[in-house]
Amino acid sequence: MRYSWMIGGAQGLGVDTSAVIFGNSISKAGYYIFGNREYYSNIKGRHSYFQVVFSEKPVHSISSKVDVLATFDAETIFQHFTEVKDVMIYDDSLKNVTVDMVRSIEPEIAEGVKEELKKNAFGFSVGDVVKYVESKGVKTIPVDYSSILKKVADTYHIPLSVVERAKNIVVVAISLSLFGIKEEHLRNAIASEFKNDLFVKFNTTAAEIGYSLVQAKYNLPELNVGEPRIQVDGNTISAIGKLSAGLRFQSYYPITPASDESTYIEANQNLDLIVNGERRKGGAVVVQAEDELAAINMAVGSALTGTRSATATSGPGFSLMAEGISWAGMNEVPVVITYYMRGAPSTGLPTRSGQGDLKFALNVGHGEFPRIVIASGDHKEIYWDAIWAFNLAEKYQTPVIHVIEKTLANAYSSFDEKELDGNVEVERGKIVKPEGGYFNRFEFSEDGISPRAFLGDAGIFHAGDEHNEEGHITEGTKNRILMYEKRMKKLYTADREIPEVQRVNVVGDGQVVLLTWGSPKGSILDAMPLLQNEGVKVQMVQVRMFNPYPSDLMKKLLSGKKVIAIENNYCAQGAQVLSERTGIFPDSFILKWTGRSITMEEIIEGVKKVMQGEKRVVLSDGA
Amino acid sequence: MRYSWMIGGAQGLGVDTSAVIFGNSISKAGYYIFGNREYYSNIKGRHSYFQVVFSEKPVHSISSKVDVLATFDAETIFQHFTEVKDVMIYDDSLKNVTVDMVRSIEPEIAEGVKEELKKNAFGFSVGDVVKYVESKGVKTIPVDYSSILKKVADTYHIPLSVVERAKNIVVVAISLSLFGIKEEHLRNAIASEFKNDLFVKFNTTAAEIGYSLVQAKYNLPELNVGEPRIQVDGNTISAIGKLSAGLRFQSYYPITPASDESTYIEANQNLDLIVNGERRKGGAVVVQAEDELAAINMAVGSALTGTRSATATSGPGFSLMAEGISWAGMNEVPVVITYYMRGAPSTGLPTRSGQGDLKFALNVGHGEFPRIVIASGDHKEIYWDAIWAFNLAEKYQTPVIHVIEKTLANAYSSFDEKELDGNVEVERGKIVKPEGGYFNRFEFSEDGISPRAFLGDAGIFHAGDEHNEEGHITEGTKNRILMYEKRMKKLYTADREIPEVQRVNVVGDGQVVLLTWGSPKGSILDAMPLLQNEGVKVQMVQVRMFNPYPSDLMKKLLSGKKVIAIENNYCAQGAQVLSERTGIFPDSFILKWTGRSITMEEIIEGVKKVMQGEKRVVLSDGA
Amino acid sequence: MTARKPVFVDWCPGCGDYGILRAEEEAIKELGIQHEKVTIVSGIGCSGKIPHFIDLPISGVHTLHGRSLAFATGIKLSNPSLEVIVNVGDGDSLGIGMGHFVNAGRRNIDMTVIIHDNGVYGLTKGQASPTLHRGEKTKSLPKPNINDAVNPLNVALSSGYTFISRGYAYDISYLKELIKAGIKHKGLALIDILQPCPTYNDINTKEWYDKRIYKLETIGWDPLVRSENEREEKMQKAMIKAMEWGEKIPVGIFYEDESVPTYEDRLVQNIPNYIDYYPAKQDIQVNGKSATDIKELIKAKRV
Amino acid sequence: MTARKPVFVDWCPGCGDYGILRAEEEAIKELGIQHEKVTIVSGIGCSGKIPHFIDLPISGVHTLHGRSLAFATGIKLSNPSLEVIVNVGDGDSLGIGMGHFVNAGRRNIDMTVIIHDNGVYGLTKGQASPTLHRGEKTKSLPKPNINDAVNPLNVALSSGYTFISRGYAYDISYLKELIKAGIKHKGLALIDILQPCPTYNDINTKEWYDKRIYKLETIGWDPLVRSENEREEKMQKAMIKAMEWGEKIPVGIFYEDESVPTYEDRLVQNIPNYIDYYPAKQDIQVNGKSATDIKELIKAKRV
Ligand SMILES: Cc1ncc(C[n+]2csc(CCOP(=O)(O)OP(=O)(O)O)c2C)c(N)n1
Ligand SMILES: Cc1ncc(C[n+]2csc(CCOP(=O)(O)OP(=O)(O)O)c2C)c(N)n1
Ligand code: SF4
Ligand code: SF4
Ligand SMILES: [Mg+2]
Ligand SMILES: [Mg+2]
Repeated sequence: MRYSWMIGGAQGLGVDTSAVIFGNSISKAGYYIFGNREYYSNIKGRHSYFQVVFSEKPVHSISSKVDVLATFDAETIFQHFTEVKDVMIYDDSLKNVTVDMVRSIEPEIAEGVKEELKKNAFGFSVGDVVKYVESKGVKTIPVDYSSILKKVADTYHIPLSVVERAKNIVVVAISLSLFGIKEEHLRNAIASEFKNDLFVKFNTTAAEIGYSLVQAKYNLPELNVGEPRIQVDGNTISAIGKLSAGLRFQSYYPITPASDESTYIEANQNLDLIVNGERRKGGAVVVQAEDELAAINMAVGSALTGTRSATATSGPGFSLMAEGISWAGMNEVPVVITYYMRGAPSTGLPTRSGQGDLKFALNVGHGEFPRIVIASGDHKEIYWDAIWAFNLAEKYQTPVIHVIEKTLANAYSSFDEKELDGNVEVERGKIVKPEGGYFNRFEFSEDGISPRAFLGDAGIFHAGDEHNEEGHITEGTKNRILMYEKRMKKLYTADREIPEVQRVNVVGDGQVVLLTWGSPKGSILDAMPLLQNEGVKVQMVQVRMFNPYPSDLMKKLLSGKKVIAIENNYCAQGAQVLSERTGIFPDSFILKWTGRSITMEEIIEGVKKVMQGEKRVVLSDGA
Repeated sequence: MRYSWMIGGAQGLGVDTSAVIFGNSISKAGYYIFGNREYYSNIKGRHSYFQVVFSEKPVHSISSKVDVLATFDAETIFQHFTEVKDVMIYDDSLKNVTVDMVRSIEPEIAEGVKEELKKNAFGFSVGDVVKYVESKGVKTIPVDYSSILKKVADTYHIPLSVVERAKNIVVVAISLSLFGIKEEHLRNAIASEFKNDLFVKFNTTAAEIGYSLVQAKYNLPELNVGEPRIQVDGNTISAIGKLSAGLRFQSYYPITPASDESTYIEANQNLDLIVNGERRKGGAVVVQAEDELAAINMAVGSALTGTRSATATSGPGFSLMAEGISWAGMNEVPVVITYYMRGAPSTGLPTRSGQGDLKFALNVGHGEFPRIVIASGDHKEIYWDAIWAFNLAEKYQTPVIHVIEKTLANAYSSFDEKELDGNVEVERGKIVKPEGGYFNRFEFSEDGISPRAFLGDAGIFHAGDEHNEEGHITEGTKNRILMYEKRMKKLYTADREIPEVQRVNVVGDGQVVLLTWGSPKGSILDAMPLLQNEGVKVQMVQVRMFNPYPSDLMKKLLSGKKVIAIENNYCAQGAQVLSERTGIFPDSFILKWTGRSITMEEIIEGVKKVMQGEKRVVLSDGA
Repeated sequence: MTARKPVFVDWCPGCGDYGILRAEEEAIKELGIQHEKVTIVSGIGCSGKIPHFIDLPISGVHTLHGRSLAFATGIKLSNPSLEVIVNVGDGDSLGIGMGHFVNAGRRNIDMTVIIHDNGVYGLTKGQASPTLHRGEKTKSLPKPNINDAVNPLNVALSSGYTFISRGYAYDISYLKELIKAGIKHKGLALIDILQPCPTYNDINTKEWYDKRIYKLETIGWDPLVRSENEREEKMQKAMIKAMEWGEKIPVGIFYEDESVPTYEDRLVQNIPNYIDYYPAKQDIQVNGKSATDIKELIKAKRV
Repeated sequence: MTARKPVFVDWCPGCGDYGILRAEEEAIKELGIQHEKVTIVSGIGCSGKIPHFIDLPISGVHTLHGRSLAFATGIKLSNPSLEVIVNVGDGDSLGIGMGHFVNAGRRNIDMTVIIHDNGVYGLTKGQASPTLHRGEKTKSLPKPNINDAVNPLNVALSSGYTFISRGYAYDISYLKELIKAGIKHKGLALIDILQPCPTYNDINTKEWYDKRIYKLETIGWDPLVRSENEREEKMQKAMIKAMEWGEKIPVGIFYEDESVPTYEDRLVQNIPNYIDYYPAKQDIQVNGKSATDIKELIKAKRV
């Protein structure tokens, strides 16, 4: 069982909130959900939408088609009518609105809409679209929003403008009613979402009206939730992971989709610590820097004091961090950079997703030094990887880049709380406490790792220039050979110490390998049983650490198999790294660079096309 | 025939000038030279030295050992005594100076010196070193510099302090006398080097005294120079190439070893043009920016006006340019970045050389876009590549990174002027002149290349965001797919249009391939005949363009051969690119990351070691 | 002339940026500059979208966050015949772009810098910008602003800008005249525009400004430096005036000095024919062959 | 205590940096701060080498060109018990680092910024720095300087520095006292040191300065802001004084104001126990297990 619901509307009109309320209600009924958010780089007026997929089993992906499309404006209808499978809820009074009357719709998109309607001999109005979808067997539900809102406003004697956003709740209520979800869940969700009493009241009234408008169509049974579950987005779970790992300093410069992580940390900066059984308060400092040059270097400075420190950014900001990361590599500083990848290059599609920066991350900054790069595939992984990142940084005394894509950052999913249980290990590596005097920070050692002390403990010197064991500049060749080698050796040490199986997720079995990293994991996982049903047995190999790369394991896993690389970019960069490290080249590719996530269905269709001989499948689903 | 001469001394005392005078004199006698400069990141007081290699045939590399070591201070003796093969000229009065008395020598280096002397049961003074080298068969020539200088000062009635630097000329004169070079050449070289009459005079007197001190030992015959020759360093020849290509705007921020190029351009900014047979003056604008963020973006802005524009930098500055390069890629701007690679990471060895930034250059900036990367192997290539870079940039409308290493930037070589002859083609690609109104800068096209107009000709729009053909922001998926593909296609077009043989230099033949790029080319070329004499037949394959990579040709060239990768870095990055593109892995490696160039002898020894089974030879010659 | 596809102006309702758009468009029209000769360079932010919204065949270069002044410098110096206007956000120009903001003053290139000064980082959802005062808590901030504000006018004065002014986004006709004056000024002109952001900044609102703003003309302010020896005194006065903020907020031209040579003037010292034969205009090839004669440069390297 | 290998001070003979080194070393000693608690953060340039040359077991963080203030910010805020001194070149701080220089003022962290102001980019062979005046041609420049100079004191004043002073590298004892005052000042202190570079700058030489410099004390200058309502007036006076340059050049403390809360004070508003239990001091693990209890954060996400 898997259902997909979508709501759309102009930015700034509460679409997000309503999607959260919908998801919450569904969750309360005992279902697992996965919700994905799409929005323009705009504050108010452009089209945004949210897709929620749910099932009695955990879900990890969105779908190409939606069962129920919930709308209250015209643009949502035009943008998404080809995606509806089953039901479309819409505002009756918009029937005569044509594509050309919607000013916020982009000309290229409007063209596409008209083409599609024309092809099927329909006109260009909402009414025509309604006919179009009905011709495809979609049930349409017209709603008279304005009378409903008027009724709500009258009930509480408040102006219409105040209740405007209750449209959202009406359409959410209709949807939940269709799915047969108990009204009580919605009521509770509303109560916990809105702080203001009046808001709770009139939204509840709107919900009641919405509920009463339709009959249940799906009749989803109420499930029994055994274990407690949480519902969380990627920004938040990354923040929680970092705090759990002991992060106490984060510097950042605002950028989508990274800054919400920092905002969350700052909002929760007063922390609960349990030190030797005793409870006390700790505080994490969050600094809004003047730019990303400052952000990375502040975090590096912080790390020198022994603080677990990090910064979070996305493409443009990461580009500005290159020089600072190179200094951190040279000075063996454990700093974590959470890299939220979005649509690139340049400003690109700043609010959309992408995997186009992997090789940049792997090679960032001039010169040779160990850059550890890990990439998370879902929300749980983000949590554990955020902790892992700090342990790696401190054990190997080098910058660690933790890659999270926009799609996971802004999407939320629900899962059992116990998935976050377990001991959070804090491995700080070789730390010493000298009693004053001078300290040789860069002592040569077999494994390349020197004992580390913190600023304030002793006289410690650092330099971006090549330096001797004391941290003073030297240009001598013998020292250069050894000190350079010492830094590089840490990568070999890490490669030896970190089991390769920890660096790769392998799911399933078969002669066909779907090779991926990051967010496509979810779509592949959801697609695998369906593919199997259709007789295609595949194995998923998801790379979680790109440096040090698990070359031996990858060779073992991929040799003699048919390898299909699946990535959210054009060049299949993850596969390029594979080739560089192992000499193995994938047989074929399933790629998408629209900034929208890969859907479950796209995986299924894509794999089938490849099995029929296509070498390069380019995906394009999603508005 | 091949001789190597070296002069050393504290920075700021004229070592460079004397090396140029020496090289000039040798050149005037009809020999080809190659001169390499080594210096600390320091203005005055640290040790610097210059090696000049010469021969009747063109030379391209330095040597591990020097025939004549010309010194006038103690540090030079301590730093280089193990490198002398034949003659050491030194200051007699320094005999009692010990290593520990030389404050400017680095502790690590002093340790090494003492170890070597101790091992051979010598003391730690200059006198001991003299004995040491004599024990190895080196002829030593003590010089009483102070009496000579006194004599010079007395002759012209000027203070001793003014003639201090004439020491350089004395030791140059002694050297030239040893080599049997006519005194007249030195006199002419002095006359053309010094502007001040008095300086010419007293240096000439110092030269005469120096000359008279020794007898010719080598008796090099005067050769007949048929064609005119030039002697030029890498910074200058790059600048000349750029101007020749039509560069009219260069922005830069001071950095070693890049800024001398910009300084040269500014000094020569008033240019001679011949337009339709008519001579006129043109002017190149050079702007010292406030940082490299500004430098790259100024150059990009300039390119939008139709000006051929560039910037030049090295590692730290290049790191700061990542974001700007990504914008240029997104907006299809033809801009050239001359990337002088030096010892990295971070500030690294700022005045030494390195090849550690190749993969950074190839992947610089977030996101996917065509970055064309070319790398020059010697001074002549730098000239032609500087021109090539602009043609590539304009034909494919994308940033081009031209890599030159510090060692070539600061080294000079002499070659026949006619090597720079030939038509300098200026290919500007698809340029149109609209008559006002709006212009679609990003029109879709088969080959990915759109017609280009310049700011001022029409209303033209650009955005770092994904944009439509008009240059306005759009987030629609259909446009995204096509526009992204359009940009990437240019790389395929370039790959198709640029013959692969132009992207690789292949010299010689044989089952053993020395695979390299950049400056090691020279050492390999010089080593090849000697290896052949010893029965080792090798082929050199030098990659000149890394993107688009000449994959087919490389596969053809390397399949079934024994491949030895030779690079000035730790990871053999050029070889990593080969593996990524072709799946071929080298059998063995000869690597050096001391910041000093690879010598001819190191190639010979390195290859022999590999032939004996060593997989990874790490080189360390040079102080 | 290609027709233009519609571009949706996607600022929030009531945003001060609409006023700036109107005033700037009108200023360009009234000055009668050939539209194609105008290049508007912008940064990243709500403000950065402005060139796309201008409904004239000007050129737009929507650059990077903080870097527009660098792009503009390259454009203007390569083609000084262009009219270059730089539209920047306050975060854009005074936060991430502060290094360029100050160093542009040192050059005094003949361009016009327009700051959309709204006290917040609009497009990233309302974080405090460098002009928001310490302790202020806009509705977009979870905690009161922890940083002090910079004074853009005084930073500009300390850095060499030769035209220093402040406008108000809702007084379009006055703003239009300021922009015209800034464009006409020979040298680097600053117009710091108080631009309410109704979505995130509920402190510096229209109501708040309306009761505080007064025009410098009304107090007989004389911004013009008429001779070199007036410069120091006028600059000091302007600095003190620029500190006025609170119950009364002055708008208008604080300082104007055309006696400082522009960067273009300075370049002419080194390249005599720079203005007539600027980089973008020079012929660099004839029939595909280089037009630059490098023989003398090569000859100088002969041995 | 490990012995220290000799470090060769490789500045040119006669360089003003020697005076700064001496004064700074003495200031640290005289203040009696535990040496290990002092961290000197520096940028890149001749000036940037200073921490290596200090012959005390202080810590040195020799960072990147232009970025020292960012490193220093991270260090000081993570461990406010450290005494953080930032030594920067004029190119370093006012050219490439200007964005941080200004924005640091907005924070007023309790640190001391020392500019080695020599008018040139020393370590890259004498290009003009942002403090060299237009038209000046040092021996290292092929053409007269094309850019105007910035005034570091006024930029700092416009940005929120609360201690503004100028020193002279060859007057070591006076400079030492200035540095001590700067370190003792609670807030962000600036000491702009006129530092002759005999190798490249033959304009602002010792001789040149010696006949121009006078001490603010000698004219009874009172830099101290004693109450909030004195602030504006004192700041205006300081700005005007800071413009004095030519026949007479004042050194000393121009402005001092301890009434502005430091960033650390402001942080305490949000994190009450910040000063006692700062980031670097906090226990983040016990026996290798996390000490941070995130249960409440998780619980808030329950559905
Ligand atoms: C290097 C970089 N960092 C961060 C961002 C994200 N970003 C986009 S707009 C913006 C702030 C805009 O604020 P402001 O400059 O004041 O302009 P406004 O939106 O208020 O007009 C930021 C930080 C970016 N685009 N590039
Ligand atoms: C990003 C970057 N760009 C350029 C350089 C090269 N560089 C080294 S020192 C220096 C200038 C130093 O001048 P200043 O800051 O005035 O210090 P000074 O040497 O005069 O003390 C420059 C530009 C660098 N190290 N990093
Ligand atoms: S967020 Fe503010 S500045 Fe941006 S468009 Fe909306 S109102 Fe205008
Ligand atoms: S170049 Fe100038 S600043 Fe640098 S050490 Fe020499 S004299 Fe001092
Ligand atoms: Mg703003
Ligand atoms: Mg300086």
